[in-house]
Amino acid sequence: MTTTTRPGTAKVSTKVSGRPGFYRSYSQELALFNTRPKQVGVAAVVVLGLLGPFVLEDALLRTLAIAFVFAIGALGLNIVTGLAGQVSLGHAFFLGIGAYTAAAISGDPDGRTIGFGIEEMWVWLPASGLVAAAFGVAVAPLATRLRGLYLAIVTLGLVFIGEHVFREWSHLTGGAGVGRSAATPQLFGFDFSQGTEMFSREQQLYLLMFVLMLVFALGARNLARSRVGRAFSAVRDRDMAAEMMSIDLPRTKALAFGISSFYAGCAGGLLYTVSGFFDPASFNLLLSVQFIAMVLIGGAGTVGGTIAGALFVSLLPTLTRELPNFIPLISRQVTETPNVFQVEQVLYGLLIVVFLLFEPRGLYGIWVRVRTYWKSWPFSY
Amino acid sequence: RGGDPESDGAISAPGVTEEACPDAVNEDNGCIYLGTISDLTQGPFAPLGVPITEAQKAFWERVNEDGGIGGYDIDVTEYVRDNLYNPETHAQVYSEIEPDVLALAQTLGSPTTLAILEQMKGADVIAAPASWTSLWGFEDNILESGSSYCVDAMNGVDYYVEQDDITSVMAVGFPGDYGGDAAAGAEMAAEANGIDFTSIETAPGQEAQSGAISAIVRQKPDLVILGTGPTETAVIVGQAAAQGYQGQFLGSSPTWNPALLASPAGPALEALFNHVGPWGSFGTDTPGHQAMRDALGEVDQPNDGYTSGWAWSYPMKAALEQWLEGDYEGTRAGLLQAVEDLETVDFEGMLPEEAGDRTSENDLFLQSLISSVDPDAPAGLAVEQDFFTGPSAEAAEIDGACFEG
Amino acid sequence: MSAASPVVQLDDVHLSFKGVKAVNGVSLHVEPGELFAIIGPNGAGKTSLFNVISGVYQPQEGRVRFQGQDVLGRKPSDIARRGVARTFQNIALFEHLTVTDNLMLGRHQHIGYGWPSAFAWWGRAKREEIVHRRFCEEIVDFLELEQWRGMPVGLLPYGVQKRVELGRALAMEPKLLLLDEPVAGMNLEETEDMARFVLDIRDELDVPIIMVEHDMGLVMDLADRILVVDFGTPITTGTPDEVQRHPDVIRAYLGQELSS
Amino acid sequence: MLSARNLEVVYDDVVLALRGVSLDVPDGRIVALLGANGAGKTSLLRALTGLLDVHEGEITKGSVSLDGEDLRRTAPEAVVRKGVRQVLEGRRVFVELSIEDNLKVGAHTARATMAENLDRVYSLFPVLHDRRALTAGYLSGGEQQMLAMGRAMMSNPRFLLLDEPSLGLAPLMVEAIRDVIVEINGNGTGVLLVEQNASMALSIAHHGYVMETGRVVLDKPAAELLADDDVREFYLGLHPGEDGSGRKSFRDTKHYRRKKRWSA
Amino acid sequence: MSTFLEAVIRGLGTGSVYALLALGFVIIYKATSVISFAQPALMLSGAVVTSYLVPAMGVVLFTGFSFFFSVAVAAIITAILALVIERLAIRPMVGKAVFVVAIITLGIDIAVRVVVNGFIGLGARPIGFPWGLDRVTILGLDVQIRHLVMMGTVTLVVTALYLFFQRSRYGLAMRAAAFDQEAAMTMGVSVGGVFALSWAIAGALAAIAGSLLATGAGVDRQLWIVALVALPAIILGGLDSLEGAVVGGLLIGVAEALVGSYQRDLAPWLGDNVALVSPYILMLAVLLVRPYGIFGTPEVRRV
Ligand SMILES: Nc1ncnc2c1ncn2[C@@H]1O[C@H](COP(=O)(O)OP(=O)(O)OP(=O)(O)O)[C@@H](O)[C@H]1O
Ligand SMILES: Nc1ncnc2c1ncn2[C@@H]1O[C@H](COP(=O)(O)OP(=O)(O)OP(=O)(O)O)[C@@H](O)[C@H]1O
Ligand SMILES: CC(C)C[C@H](N)C(=O)O
Ligand SMILES: [Mg+2]
Ligand SMILES: [Mg+2]
Repeated sequence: MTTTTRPGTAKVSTKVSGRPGFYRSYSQELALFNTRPKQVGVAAVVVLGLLGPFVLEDALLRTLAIAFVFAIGALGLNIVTGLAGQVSLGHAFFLGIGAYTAAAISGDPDGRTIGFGIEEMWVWLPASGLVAAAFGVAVAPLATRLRGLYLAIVTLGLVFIGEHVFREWSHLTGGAGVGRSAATPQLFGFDFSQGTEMFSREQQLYLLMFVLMLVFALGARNLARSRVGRAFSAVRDRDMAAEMMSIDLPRTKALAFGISSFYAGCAGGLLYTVSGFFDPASFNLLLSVQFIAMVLIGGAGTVGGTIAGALFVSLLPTLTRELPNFIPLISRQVTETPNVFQVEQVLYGLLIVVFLLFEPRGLYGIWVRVRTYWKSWPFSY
Repeated sequence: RGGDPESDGAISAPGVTEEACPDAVNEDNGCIYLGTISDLTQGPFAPLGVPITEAQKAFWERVNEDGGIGGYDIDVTEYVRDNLYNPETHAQVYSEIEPDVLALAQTLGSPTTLAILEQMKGADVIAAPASWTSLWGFEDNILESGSSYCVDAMNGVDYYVEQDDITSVMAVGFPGDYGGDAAAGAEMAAEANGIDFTSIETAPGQEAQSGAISAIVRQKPDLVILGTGPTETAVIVGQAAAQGYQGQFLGSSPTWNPALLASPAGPALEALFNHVGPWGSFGTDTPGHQAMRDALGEVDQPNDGYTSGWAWSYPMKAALEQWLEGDYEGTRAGLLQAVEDLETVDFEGMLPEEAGDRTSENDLFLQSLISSVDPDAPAGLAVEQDFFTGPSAEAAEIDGACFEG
Repeated sequence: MSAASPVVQLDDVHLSFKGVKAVNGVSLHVEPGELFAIIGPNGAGKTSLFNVISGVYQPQEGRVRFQGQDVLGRKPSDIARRGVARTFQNIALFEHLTVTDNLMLGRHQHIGYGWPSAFAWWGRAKREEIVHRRFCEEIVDFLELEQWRGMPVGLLPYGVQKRVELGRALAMEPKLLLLDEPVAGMNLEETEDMARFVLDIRDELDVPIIMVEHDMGLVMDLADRILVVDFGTPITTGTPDEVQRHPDVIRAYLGQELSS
Repeated sequence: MLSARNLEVVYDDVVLALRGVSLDVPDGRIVALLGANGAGKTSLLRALTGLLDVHEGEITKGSVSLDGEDLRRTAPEAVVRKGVRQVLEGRRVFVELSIEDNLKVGAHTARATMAENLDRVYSLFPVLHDRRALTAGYLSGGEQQMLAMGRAMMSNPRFLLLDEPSLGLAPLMVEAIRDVIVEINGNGTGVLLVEQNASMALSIAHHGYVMETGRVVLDKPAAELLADDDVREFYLGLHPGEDGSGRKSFRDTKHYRRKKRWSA
Repeated sequence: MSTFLEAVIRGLGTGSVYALLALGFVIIYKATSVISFAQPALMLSGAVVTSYLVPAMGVVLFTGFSFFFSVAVAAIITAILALVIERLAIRPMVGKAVFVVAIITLGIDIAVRVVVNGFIGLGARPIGFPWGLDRVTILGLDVQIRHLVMMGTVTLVVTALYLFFQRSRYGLAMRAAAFDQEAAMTMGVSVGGVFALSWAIAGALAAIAGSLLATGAGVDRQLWIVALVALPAIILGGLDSLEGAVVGGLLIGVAEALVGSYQRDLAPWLGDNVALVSPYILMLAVLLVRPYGIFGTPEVRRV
C-alpha cells in the first residue's frame, strides 16, 4: 500500500503522495481540488446549489438562504476556533456589530433609527465586516492572556455586555422589544429583497447568499492552506513551539480574531436582510452557541465540514417541525403535555446529542469514515 | 362536496378551499385556514401564548358551530407554529405557512410581528396581534382590539390622581414595546396632571429586580406602574411591600398571573396591586366572557391569556364576515379592502361598543378597565372601575407608537 | 580559538524558579561548524539552557549573545527569526498537521506574503508556496520522510516524529541548531540513522549544533566538545575523551559502567 | 500468568496494529519486549490493560487473560484492581498536580499502604522528595519519568507493564531504574518491560520477545536472545563474531539505509 | 450605611445561591474538563421537584421542616436524574473532545427544560417556603429570612463538600481524571465513576440552588437563566477551584446587589440594568489582574 521512494530513484519534481493520487507538479498538488473525486464533488454541489431555486419551495429557499449566511458566520468562527484554537463564545457579539453597522449605513436617514441611506451592498457589506474586525482585533489581546474556557467565558461576557449596549442604545438598534429594519440587499441598484417578474424574493436571496457563501468559503479555504492558516493551526496545536517557529503569538491571535470577526460581521450584515428586521435580543448566548455547534457538528477545522454543519444546524428546526407529524399519538393541543411543539424542542436538543454521540468528530468524521471505507474497498483493513 | 351555492365569485385566495376542514363541524362548508404564530414552549411569553392559542381555537370552533362564515368553516389548528419569541423564527415559520393560510389568527409579540410586517404587507396578509403595544394602531394589516399599554397607563395615572390625589408616579418595566410603552403613557399622563414622574427600566428574571425594588423603596412614589412579567411583578410588589413600601402598584396586562396569589407575595399583591387592561378579567360578567367560559369548558387554571385570545378574535371574525358577505374580490387584497370598509366589530360586550366602531378618523380606542385582586375570582381579578377614558388620554395626541426608539 | 567569533555565547547565566536553581553560572560558546554537546543528570538544567537561548526563559543574571548580538529579553519568535532552530525533548510537533505542513511551518519566516495574498491565493501566495514547498521536499528527501509526507504527524511512530521535528528545524535554515535528546526512545537502528543525519547536517549544511543527549555512545562519538552540568552548575567543558575521564563526571553522571 | 493469545488489534476500524501476537508474562518473572518504533508494543500493552478503547482500537481476534480469566470485557480500572498495572509511554504525569498528589493518585487502589510506599518512592528518588510540593509539569523530562515510575510503585501490583521506563534518563538513572525493576520483581511482581535500551532490558529479563510490524518474530529466553546474532547487531550494536567491546562508532554509520526486516 | 450593609447582605444571600451553582459547574469541570450547560435544566428540575414535594408532604411537623426535607429529597432525585443523563449521554464521550461534550450538555439542557416546563404549567409554582418574604432585624439591619437561609445552606453544603473532598480520595481522582483520563485509568481510577459522582453532586447542588431561588416568587419557566450567572462566578474564582466558586459566587452576588442599588444614582448614563452585566464586568476586571481567576491553577506551560 505504501510506496517507499528511495533517494536517487525519484527526482524531487515527481512526487507520489502515498495515496493513489499522482502529481506531476507542485501547482497541481497544491490545487484546491487536487483529486478527481474532489473536483467532481464540488462541481456537483455547486450545480445542485444553483439548481435549488428552480426546484425548491420558497420557504425552504428562505431557510437555505439563511443557512448560507450562517455558514459564512460559521466559517469565521471556524477560523478562530477550529483553525487557531481560540474558543470564542462571543461570535454573536461580532455578528451584532456587523448587523448594526450594515443596517445603519443602509438605513433610512429619516427613520426613527440611525441611517445613512447608502443602500449599496458593496458599501455596507465590507464595512460591516471591517467594523466587526476592528472589534475583534481589540478583543484579541484577551486571547493572549487567557486560555481555553477562560477565554470562552470571557468572550461570552462580550455577548452579555453587547446585549446590554444594544438594548440601551435604542437610537441605533430600535431598542429592546422593538428592533429596526435591516440593511437593504441592493447591488448596483438591484434590490434582491424585492421579488421580480422572473424570480421570487426568496429565489433571489437564495442565489445571492449562495454565491456569497461560495466566495467566503473560497477565501476561507485559501486562507487555511496558506502561510497564515498554517500559523493559526500551529498556535492551536502548540503555541510555544509556534513561537519558536518565529510566529508572533499576539499578532497571530489578533489576526485570527480580526478575520473571524470580519466573517461574523459580514454574516451579521447579511443575515437579517432576509427577514428585513431584527431586534437587539437576537445577539444572545444561544446564537453564539449555535455557531459553536455548527463548527463542531461539521467537524472542527474544515471548510466543507463547517458549511455542512451550518446547514445541519439551520435546517434542524425545519426538520424537527416536520418530524412530530410522523409520530402518532402526540397531541397538537397546545395545552396538553406532551404536545407537538414540546416534542419539536426536545427533538432539537436530542438530535444534537444523538448526532454527536454517534459521531463526535462531526459530519467531517462521517465523511472520513466513508472515504476510508471506499479507499480500501474491497478489503476491510 | 363543498359546492357552495352562495359564492359564485370564486375565491382564489390562499388558505381557502372548497373542501371541508379536517374534523369539520359543517361537512358541507368550505374551509378557511388561519395561521397562528405564538410563543408555545420556550419563550418568555409561553404562559400567555398557550392560553391565547387555546382560547382562539375555542372561539373559532364556536363560530363554526354557529354555521361558519359565508359557507366556510374556519380552521385555526392546522397551521400553528411556535415562534420561541424570536423574530427570526417567527419570520421563518411565517414563510412556511404563508402560502397555506388566508390570514393570521394570531401573531404574538411586537418585535416578532415587526419581522414579518413588510412581507405581510407585500402579500396583503392581515393578522390579529397577540400584543398590546401602541404600535398596532397605525398598521392597516393588523387588527388590534382594545387599548394599548400606553393608553392603559395614562388612564391608570388619571384614575389614581382622581381617586387618591397621588403626586408622584414611577414606571417600572422592561424597556421597549411593552414596559417602555406603558412608561411613555405614564409620563404623558404625569405631565398632563403635573405630578412627579420617574422611570426605572428593569430586566426579566426574579433576581434582576433588586435595583428596581430599592429605587421604589427609597423614592416612595405614590403609584408604581408596572410593565414586567408576572414573576417579576410578584418579586417587586412582594419585596417592596416587605421593605415597608405602602404605595400602590398598577400592572399592565401581562403582569398578572393568578398563580401569583399562592406565592409569598400573595398578601402584598392583594393589598397593593391593581391591574389595568383593555378588558375585564376571565370571570367578568359580559355575554362575550360568558360565551368564552362556555366554549372553553372546564379549564385547569383560568388565566387572562384566554380572555385576551378570545377578545382579539372578534375583529378577524368581523373582517371575514364583511369579506365573504360583501362584494369583494376573492383574494387577500379583497379581504384587506373589507377590513378597510369594516365599520363595526361586535365584541359581545367584552369591550364597549365604541371599541368596535372603526369609522372615526383616528380609530384608537382609549378606554381602559381597572381590576383589583380578588382571590375568589376565577383568574384572581375583579372589576374595580369599568371602562373609562381619563382626561389625559382624551387630550393626548397620539400619532405613532408611544415609546421612543 | 579561531578568528571567527562564536555563534552563540552565554556568560555566567543564572536562572532560578521559586527556590529551584535551574542554571547556576553557566558560560559557554559555540564556534561556527561546531557540534557542541551538553550532558548532565536529570534536572541539571540542560533544557533550561536551551530555553534561555531561545528566549522562553529569562535568566535573572548573565548575558546571551547570538551572532555577536545581545538577545537577552527578546521574544522567542524574534530569536527564531534570527536563526535559532530547535527540537524539543517532549516532541512538540503540530500534531494535527501533515508532515509537509509541519515543515512548511519551519519555513514560516522565509515566506513573505501576508493575509491579503493568502485570501486571493492565485498569484503571489501560490508562487511562493510552490517555491518553499520545493525546499521542504528536499528536506523530506534528505530525512527520508517520503512515505509519511501526507499524514498528520500525530499518527506517526515516535522515531519518525523525531525526524520530522528535526526536519522542521532544518526548514528554518537555522544558523544554530539546538537538539534536545534527539535519540531518546529510539532503537539502535533509528539512533544510527539520526547520527547520520546529524553528521550530514553539520558537514553538508555547516550548521553549528548544540545537542543534549543521554545516549553516551552517540555523544562521545559525535561531539567536538562537551559541557557537563550538574544542579545547574558547570562541572567541566572539554573533548569527549577529557570529559569521559573526569572523576566528577563519572560520579555525578556516567556511573561506573560506561566509564569502565 | 498474564497472557495474550493470537491477538489481532485494529485501530479506527482500519489500522491493523497487531497480527496474531501471543505472549506470556509468568508470575514473578521479567519479560522484555523489544521492537522498532511502531512495531505494536504499546498496542499490545493497551490490549492487556483494556486501554484500546480510549484510542478507538479494538481486539478483533484472539484473547487476553489473567490466570485463564478473560480480560477482554474488563474495564481498565478493574484490570488495575486485579493487579495488572501499566506505566504509560511518555510519562503522562498529571502536570497541574503537585508531585505528591501525583503519587497519591498512584495509590488510588492501595490507600492502606500509601504512607509506606510514599517513603519508598521518596527514598529511591530523592529529587521527588525535595520538590514534593512543586507542580509536576515543571519537572525536567527525566524527573517526570522518575515520577511516572514512582507513581506505579504506589501500589503493589502483581504485574507491572512498563512502557519504555528509561526514556530520557541519564545513565546513572537508567541503572537506578534497572535496580528498581529488579527489586520490584524480587518482591514477586511480574514485569513486562518494553524497552529501546535493549542491553538494559535483556540484562535483567528472564525471557524476551522481539516484535516487528505487529508480529512476534523472536520469542526466546533472554540469554539466548543476547546470543542471537541479529539481536546483537540490530539491538545491541555488536557485530557478529566480535566480542562485547566491539561497538562501532556512530561516526561510521553508512549513508545507505540498513534495514532489518525479519522474515516471519 | 445600613442601606449599604443591607445590600451587601442581600448580595451575600443571592451570592450564596450563585456559589452553589458555581460549585456544581466547578465540580463537573474538575472531573471532566467540561462546562456543563445542562446545569440550568437541572436547577429548574430540582426547583420543580421541590415545589411538588412540599405540598405532598402534607403535615408540617415544625416550621421549615417540610421545606428543607423536600429540598433534600429533590436534591437526591435531581442527582439521580443527573446520573441518568451522565450514563446515557456523557459516559460514552469519555475521552472525546471536551467542547463536543459541552455542546451535548447543551442539547440535553434544551430537551430537559422543555419537559420540566410541562410540569411548571402556565403560572409560577409556589415552593412552599415557610417564611415567605418575612424579614427580621439583626443588629439594626433589616434582613430577609430567605437570604439568611441561603447563607446558612451554603455554609452547610460547603462544609459537607469540604469534608468529603478532604477525607475521600475522590477529590484527587477527579482532577487526575480531568487532566489525563487514560493515565488516571492506569492508576485504577474509574473515570466513569468519577464522572457519575461529579454529575450527581452537581445535580444535587443545582437542585438546592433552584429551590432556594424560587423562595422569592415561585418556580417559573425563566428561572433557569439565573444559572448562567454562575459562569462569570467560576471564572472569577478560578475554574478548577472549589474555594474559588464560593468566593466568586459571593462576590458576584454582592457586586450585583451594590450596582443594582447605587448605579442608578452614581452613574445613570450607563443606562438601567447595568447590574445585569456587572458580573461580567467584575469578571473582566479580575482577569486582567489574575488571568486564572482568584484561586485558579495557572496552566503549566513548558517545553
Ligand atoms: N518553569 C519552571 N518552573 C519551575 N521549575 C522549573 C521550570 N523549568 C525547569 N525547572 C526546574 O529546573 C530544573 C532543570 O530542568 P531542566 O528541564 O532544564 O533539566 P534537564 O537538564 O533538561 O533534565 P532532563 O535531562 O531530565 O531533561 C529541574 O529541576 C526543573 O524542575
Ligand atoms: N490511536 C491510533 N490510531 C491509529 N493507529 C495507531 C494508533 N496507535 C497506534 N497506531 C498504529 O499502530 C501501530 C503500532 O503502534 P504502537 O504504538 O503499538 O507501536 P510501538 O511498538 O509501541 O512503537 P513505539 O516504539 O514508537 O512506541 C503503528 O503503526 C501506529 O501507527
Ligand atoms: C407577547 C406580549 C405578552 C408582550 C409583547 N412584548 C407585546 O407586544 O405586548
Ligand atoms: Mg531536558
Ligand atoms: Mg510504544
